[in-house]
Amino acid sequence: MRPAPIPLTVLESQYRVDQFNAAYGDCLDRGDYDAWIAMFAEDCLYKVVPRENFDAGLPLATMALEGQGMLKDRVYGITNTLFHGPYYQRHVIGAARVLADDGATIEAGANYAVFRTKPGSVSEVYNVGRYLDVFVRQAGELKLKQRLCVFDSELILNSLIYPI
Amino acid sequence: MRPAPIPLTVLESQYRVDQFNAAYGDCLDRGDYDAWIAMFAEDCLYKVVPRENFDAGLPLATMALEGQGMLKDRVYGITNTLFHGPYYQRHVIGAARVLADDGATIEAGANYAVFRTKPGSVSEVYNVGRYLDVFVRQAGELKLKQRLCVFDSELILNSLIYPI
Amino acid sequence: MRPAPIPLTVLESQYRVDQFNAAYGDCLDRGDYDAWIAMFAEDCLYKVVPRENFDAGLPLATMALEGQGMLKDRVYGITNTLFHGPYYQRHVIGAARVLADDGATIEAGANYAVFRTKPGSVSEVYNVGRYLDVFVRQAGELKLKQRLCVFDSELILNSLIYPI
Amino acid sequence: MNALTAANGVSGAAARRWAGDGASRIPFWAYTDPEIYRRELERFFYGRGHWCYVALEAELPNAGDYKLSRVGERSVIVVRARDGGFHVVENRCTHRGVRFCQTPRGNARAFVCPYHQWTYKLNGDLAGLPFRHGVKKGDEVQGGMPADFDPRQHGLTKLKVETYHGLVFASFDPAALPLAEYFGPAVTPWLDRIFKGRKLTILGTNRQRIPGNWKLMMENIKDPYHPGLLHTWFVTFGLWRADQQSRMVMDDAGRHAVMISQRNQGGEAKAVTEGVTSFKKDMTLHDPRLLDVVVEPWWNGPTVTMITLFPSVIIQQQVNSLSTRHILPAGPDSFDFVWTHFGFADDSAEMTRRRLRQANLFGPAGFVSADDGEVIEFSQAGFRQAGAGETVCELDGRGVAPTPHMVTETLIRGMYAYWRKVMEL
Amino acid sequence: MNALTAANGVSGAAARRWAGDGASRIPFWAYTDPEIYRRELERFFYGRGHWCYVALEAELPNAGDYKLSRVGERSVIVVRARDGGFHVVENRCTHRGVRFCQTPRGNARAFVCPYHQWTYKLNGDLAGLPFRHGVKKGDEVQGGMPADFDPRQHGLTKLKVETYHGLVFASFDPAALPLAEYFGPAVTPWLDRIFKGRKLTILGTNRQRIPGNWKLMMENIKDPYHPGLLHTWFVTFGLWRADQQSRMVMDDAGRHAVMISQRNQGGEAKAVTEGVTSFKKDMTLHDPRLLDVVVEPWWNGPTVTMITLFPSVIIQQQVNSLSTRHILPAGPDSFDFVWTHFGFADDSAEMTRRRLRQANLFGPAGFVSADDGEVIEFSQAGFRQAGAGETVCELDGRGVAPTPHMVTETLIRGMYAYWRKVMEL
Amino acid sequence: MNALTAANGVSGAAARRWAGDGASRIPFWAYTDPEIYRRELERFFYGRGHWCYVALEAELPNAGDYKLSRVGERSVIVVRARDGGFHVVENRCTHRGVRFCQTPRGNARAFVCPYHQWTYKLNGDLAGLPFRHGVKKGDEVQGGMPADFDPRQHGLTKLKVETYHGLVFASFDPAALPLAEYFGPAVTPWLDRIFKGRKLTILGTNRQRIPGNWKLMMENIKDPYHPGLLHTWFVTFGLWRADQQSRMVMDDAGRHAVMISQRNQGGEAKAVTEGVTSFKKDMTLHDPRLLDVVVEPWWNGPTVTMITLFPSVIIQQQVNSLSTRHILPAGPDSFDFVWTHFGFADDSAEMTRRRLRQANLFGPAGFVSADDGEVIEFSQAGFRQAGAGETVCELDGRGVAPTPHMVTETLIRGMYAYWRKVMEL
Ligand code: FES
Ligand code: FES
Ligand code: FES
Ligand SMILES: [Fe+3]
Ligand SMILES: [Fe+3]
Ligand SMILES: [Fe+3]
Repeated sequence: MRPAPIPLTVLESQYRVDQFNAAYGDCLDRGDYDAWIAMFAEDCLYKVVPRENFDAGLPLATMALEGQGMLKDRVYGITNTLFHGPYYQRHVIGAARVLADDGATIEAGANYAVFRTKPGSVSEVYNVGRYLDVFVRQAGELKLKQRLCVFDSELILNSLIYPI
Repeated sequence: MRPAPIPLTVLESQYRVDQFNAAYGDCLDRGDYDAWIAMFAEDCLYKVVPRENFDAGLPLATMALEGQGMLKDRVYGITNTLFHGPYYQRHVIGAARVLADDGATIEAGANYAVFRTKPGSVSEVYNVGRYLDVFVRQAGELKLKQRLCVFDSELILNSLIYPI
Repeated sequence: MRPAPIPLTVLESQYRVDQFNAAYGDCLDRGDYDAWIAMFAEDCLYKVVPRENFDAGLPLATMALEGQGMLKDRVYGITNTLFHGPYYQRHVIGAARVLADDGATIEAGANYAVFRTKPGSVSEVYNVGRYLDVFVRQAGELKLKQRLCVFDSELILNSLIYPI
Repeated sequence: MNALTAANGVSGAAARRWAGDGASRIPFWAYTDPEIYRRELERFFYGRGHWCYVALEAELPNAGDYKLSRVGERSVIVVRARDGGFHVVENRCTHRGVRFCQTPRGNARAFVCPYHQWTYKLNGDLAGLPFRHGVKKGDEVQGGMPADFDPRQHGLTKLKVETYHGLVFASFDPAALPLAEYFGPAVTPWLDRIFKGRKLTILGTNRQRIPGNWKLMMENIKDPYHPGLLHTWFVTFGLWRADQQSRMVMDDAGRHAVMISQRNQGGEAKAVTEGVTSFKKDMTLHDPRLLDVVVEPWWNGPTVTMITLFPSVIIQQQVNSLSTRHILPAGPDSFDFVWTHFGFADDSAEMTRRRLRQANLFGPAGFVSADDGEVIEFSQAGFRQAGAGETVCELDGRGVAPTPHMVTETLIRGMYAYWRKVMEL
Repeated sequence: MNALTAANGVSGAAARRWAGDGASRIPFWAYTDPEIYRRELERFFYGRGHWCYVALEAELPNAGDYKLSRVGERSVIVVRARDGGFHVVENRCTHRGVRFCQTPRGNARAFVCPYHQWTYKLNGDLAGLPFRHGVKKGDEVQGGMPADFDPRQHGLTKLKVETYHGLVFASFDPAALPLAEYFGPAVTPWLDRIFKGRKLTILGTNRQRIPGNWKLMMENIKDPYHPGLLHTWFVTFGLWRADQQSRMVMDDAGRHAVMISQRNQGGEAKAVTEGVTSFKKDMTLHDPRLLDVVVEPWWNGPTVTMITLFPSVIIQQQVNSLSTRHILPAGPDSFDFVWTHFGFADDSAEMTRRRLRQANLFGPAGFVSADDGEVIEFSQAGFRQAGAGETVCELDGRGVAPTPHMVTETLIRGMYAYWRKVMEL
Repeated sequence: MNALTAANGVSGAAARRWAGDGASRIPFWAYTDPEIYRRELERFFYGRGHWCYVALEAELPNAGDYKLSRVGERSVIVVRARDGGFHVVENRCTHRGVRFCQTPRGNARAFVCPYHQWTYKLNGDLAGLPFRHGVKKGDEVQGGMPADFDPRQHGLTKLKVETYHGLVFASFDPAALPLAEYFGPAVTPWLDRIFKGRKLTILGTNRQRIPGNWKLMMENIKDPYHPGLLHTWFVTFGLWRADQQSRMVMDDAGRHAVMISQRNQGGEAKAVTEGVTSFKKDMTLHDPRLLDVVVEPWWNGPTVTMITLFPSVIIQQQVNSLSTRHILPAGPDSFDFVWTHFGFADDSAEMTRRRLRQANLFGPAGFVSADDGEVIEFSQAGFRQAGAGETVCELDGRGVAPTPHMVTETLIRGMYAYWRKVMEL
């Protein structure tokens, strides 16, 4: 038997979250870090967390930034202070699961794979994991209140410079 | 010229199938195998099939489970009888193609990549292929009547313990 | 505050583009090259471009085909003239971003990962990058007026035979 | 630094001295040393009277049907001849060395190397090459091969080929003894039991890359000690355990073997289940079809026969599941493992379904074989990390002899006794 | 071809001749030669009186708690004994070599190898094995181990274990001197300062695979020259720069060291910032919480102490951030690097948050340590591409001695002086 | 075990004995043996009078413009000097070996190594280093380099540089002869024909990693035998086939060569198409723009010239497509291959479009070059799997000489005759 049709509001949230993630990966892959910062709420939490710590309930993250100020400090580090061999990132993100949506706040999650390509070498599987997100709606747009990148790839290929 | 708008029922099926796949990958990656079993119809077919057999019309599969009973036996094997080095799985699944939908049954297909990460090693491309699916609607939910995981990665990295 | 609902026309374009990409990857992975050609407009541009050339504004591409005639010549090359070891391709494509849609023409982009599997070897990350697309609507269907595959994987694993 | 060196897979005479005689303690370097490995290829896979499995006849029904196979690390083409026989030739052009055949299976009337179109008959003879006699330009001739060029010297490497009831074997050694003699009278009856006079149906293939030394797989199938301990299904359901009626058979050389046993009802039995953590007293199947065993007339008792034909293949009957398991060595610490499951042309649809269901027990995902691949991987890891060291294969003593039971490591000792002799170590 | 050979990591006595004495010029082959590397494993990690770090006591609070760790390339199991002490045993079954333990952390009452269920006590003793005395069949006994089989000869390899204020170390050398003597009186006070009498809280782990020789990480933390030049944050915010009050301490052998310093207000200072491109005059943090340093009573002055305990671990206090950094060598040109961050049981919630925020400076993404991994990778690349060549470590002369300042490479020279002695090169 | 050893890429004098003289039979170990490969790097890429291609002048128009390039396996920086000339320096810091430059292209006023900020002029001279004279603390001086430290001894490795009509070459050998002499009078006219007096426009880059020995690419472009057989487009459209007017030119040493030919109308021609499976009688292009050839005045006849400048680069004119193809060896069994396509500053927009369209024939996806990469990969696979063996290059005899036709393997023999001499094998 055919179920009740999906409410348009549900399709709408799904659409917004998936589009948000598509835009998110795109701007990181282009190295547009200002755009990246602008995708977060002023008061936000961004963490890149090894899955073993997450599963064990240990608080340590590989990157743990609270608020746009710290995001800006990170971007300054990437662009001005951290010596590193440059590399391309490429995000491929699966469809999000919207777990809760009260109209103001959306909880969602999505699997991702980030590939790294260094000049003159082949593309590598760099970081795979899951985004655990809390979005807020601001002026009709979604902003990240919280994004945890819980990653399987615990043994990092030397360094992790750019956001995931 | 702008085409006739997409019927909502089409968007609805598409939404349900993509959400199903997102949930499917998520519960496998979390190791929630009971949830995995619950995503299948009581009387179902689950196969993990090397592409060479599929293309040649040969019936052998790497895993071939008929009905939830066999799914349960597999899960018991994973959790209680099969010695193996533990590993993480991470699914990244592309948008599904809905090929047929008569309101009761949906035929669809989707490409997937599964990455494996063993403790203390780097993430590897483990199994890539395509889901060939038949869904049935039960109480307004989709259940898998049939899922064939036809995989390109014929040379399996030693063993395949968890479902794909 | 909940934003204005998404216009159905937006969901419709999004749906069509994502479905197009799903079908595109599927037919290439099945080696159905005639279907691939049919996804382009008669007068089209298909390019596979190393990111370094694209970023530097240099015109050279790895593959640069103008119009269906050249697509056909390429397919003939794949199927009849280019000696190569056979391999499987597997596309996993992220959700597209629709950047412009005037009802007749759609501009969009999407990240992709293509995995290569040669007989008797393991699956490899072969080519990751981004599709930069212009679609036209023809008889209610989308056709590619232009697809640039701008790829990060500049150091190609020996040869690139099939389209990306 | 020799011990260390050996442990790290680096060679040197000293690193390869096997202390004492006997074969009940295998030094780790036998699994890790690249020079040892190369000698194994040379002596076991590329000659010295050894035969390697390459295909089942049933895979290549028609004249011209070919498949790519492997002997050791060498790519070979197995092709059905017009006369119904088989040719096995090395997949390497004699002009400039190209491994020219790249399509795993197909049908060919001749083999053409793409680089310069040198053309070979199915038997490997060089049939022709472009411009051998040069190109006429006006009345002069440009280029061409030297007058003394002899096509007969430039055919593909031909392997000696023999089939045994549908099994195709090849050898790089023209002087290899007939296949039946190679297997020996203790082993052939067990091959006959399965294959003699039967037409096979191919059910399909499974492949796995196992990061361990190739011999570990031979050991695994010459090791009746582990199945009732590692594999829950075997001990719990009585498919393989020490209280069954069993026999361990080997050829005179000790290289080939057959493990034969007859299932029992399983369940608790102090002697074989007490303290065995893999035994699951109350385990039953949610779907008994996974183990819906039906006795086949040709069994004549045994429900399982595991045949190791050194060095390249395992032939397995485990209740209704039948397969060949082909070993493709790839360096000292890795091999590819190809399973070909088959049935018989006269199988009923039910029997075919049954064989396919029971196939869930085997292969890279199998209920009783996925873990074999895992322990092999972890064995190699153990050898690699250790300094000098050796395995201990002394169950049922230190000698080599067939046994009327499975509480033994005699077959492993038999293989290594033979290995030491051929390897001159 | 020796130079070339060495450059390419291939061995030969000649390739390993270290010109002259002294240790201020390190030949590239010391970083690239596999035979040199194997000797390092043998002499530094697997014996000759050396101790390696394996865990923090706080990781394993309860009896039976275990974790997999590494000594050199060897997988070992660190387990809390019933008496509160620790056992460290090699993760390799004595039967057929299986690295049987695969779960990184857990709690065990005994260790059972899955292949044939040989069972070991937590201390490594062989507790039992199936069918040791064969299987009774009627009144005959089938199989079993030889009468002279002695379980005491088949226990897991046991390492010598000692703890020092919560740090667990192990050695393959039964004759290794007590840990405190191994560290020496110049170093222990700096360990005591952090650990003595304190209960630790584990905050979590970070792991990275660095494609460089393991010694480069030891060098990096014995190199006070680079932090104020490579790391913008250090020179700009005065966390580490040449105008600070510093001391370089080492043990008598020169293998262990402590870099001690006290932060200053940072900012411009001709002597240490002029022409230093990494110095950012006007840089301030958008969010000062990243560097919200609060002095802890136990510091007694120094704000940073970097302790290298040769060959396996670095203990770091950098303002409020505390961690151990474990070196797991993996071939001459790669090592895995495991960071364990910790705090103290009596830390306030604020202090814990502070330590976690400051953790942004460290690890694979750290503001002042991601680039260390990068320069190590590119150092190895430089060695690899070169023919014969050597590094130049002559800042502050060519001798070896503790210094009251950081304008020196003396600690690196100290390590290589010791290295040459032990390596006999 | 020598044959086997060689086949498996392991060395030993015996493994490297080349039977007989002459160069018409190339032993497989010449392609697989790591020690041979290291000697090749040492003698062909790192010195002994050899020049390697590193860039096109047009890539670096302005003073300070630099690009990373490679000579053999060594990373080098090619930089445009203030005087318009070029410097080529090895990308390796003399302090502690860091391959400090990581950005593929850029503009620099000086090179600063990030680790300790040692700073080099564009010509490689060491300009300065932090704390060379120590740090003043009160009136004492802390640290600093020894008094006898001589910056002139610590500059980057400088390569000798010469340009030839826009092509930039470098040599590690200060005594290398002038570039024009290195090429020789038989070859330079063909370079002049393309480059002399012309300003280049860079169209872009293509890169591929080819899993074969680097010499196989040189062979491929010294092999006029294959294009009319492997490449359908060449034989079918008459771009390259044995019935064309051709010349094979080489320098006195036999190391460099030019394959020159003039297209014909293609189509059927018994002598060159009969039995050639790659010839497609009725093939026509759906879009002729792919092959819209327009004769350029400077051609003076030849439509194709393939110039091999041993050991590092191929310069190709194939109708309207122009490119350099740079060989970057990476071990005995792999090399990276970098294509730089170019046109001329005075090209019309149509001509540029034409060159870009014809670029579809070349590079990793090219209609007539993707398959070259494939056969090279499969050649290496053939060498690897074989025991002892050799290639047969005897088309047009066994000697070495220029020829007025393309039915020959003389250029390959020429290269190996030179190779044997330099390699002393
Ligand atoms: S290499 Fe086979 S024909 Fe030349
Ligand atoms: S290998 Fe451990 S019990 Fe046999
Ligand atoms: S390594 Fe280059 S400055 Fe120290
Ligand atoms: Fe088994
Ligand atoms: Fe540092
Ligand atoms: Fe070619």
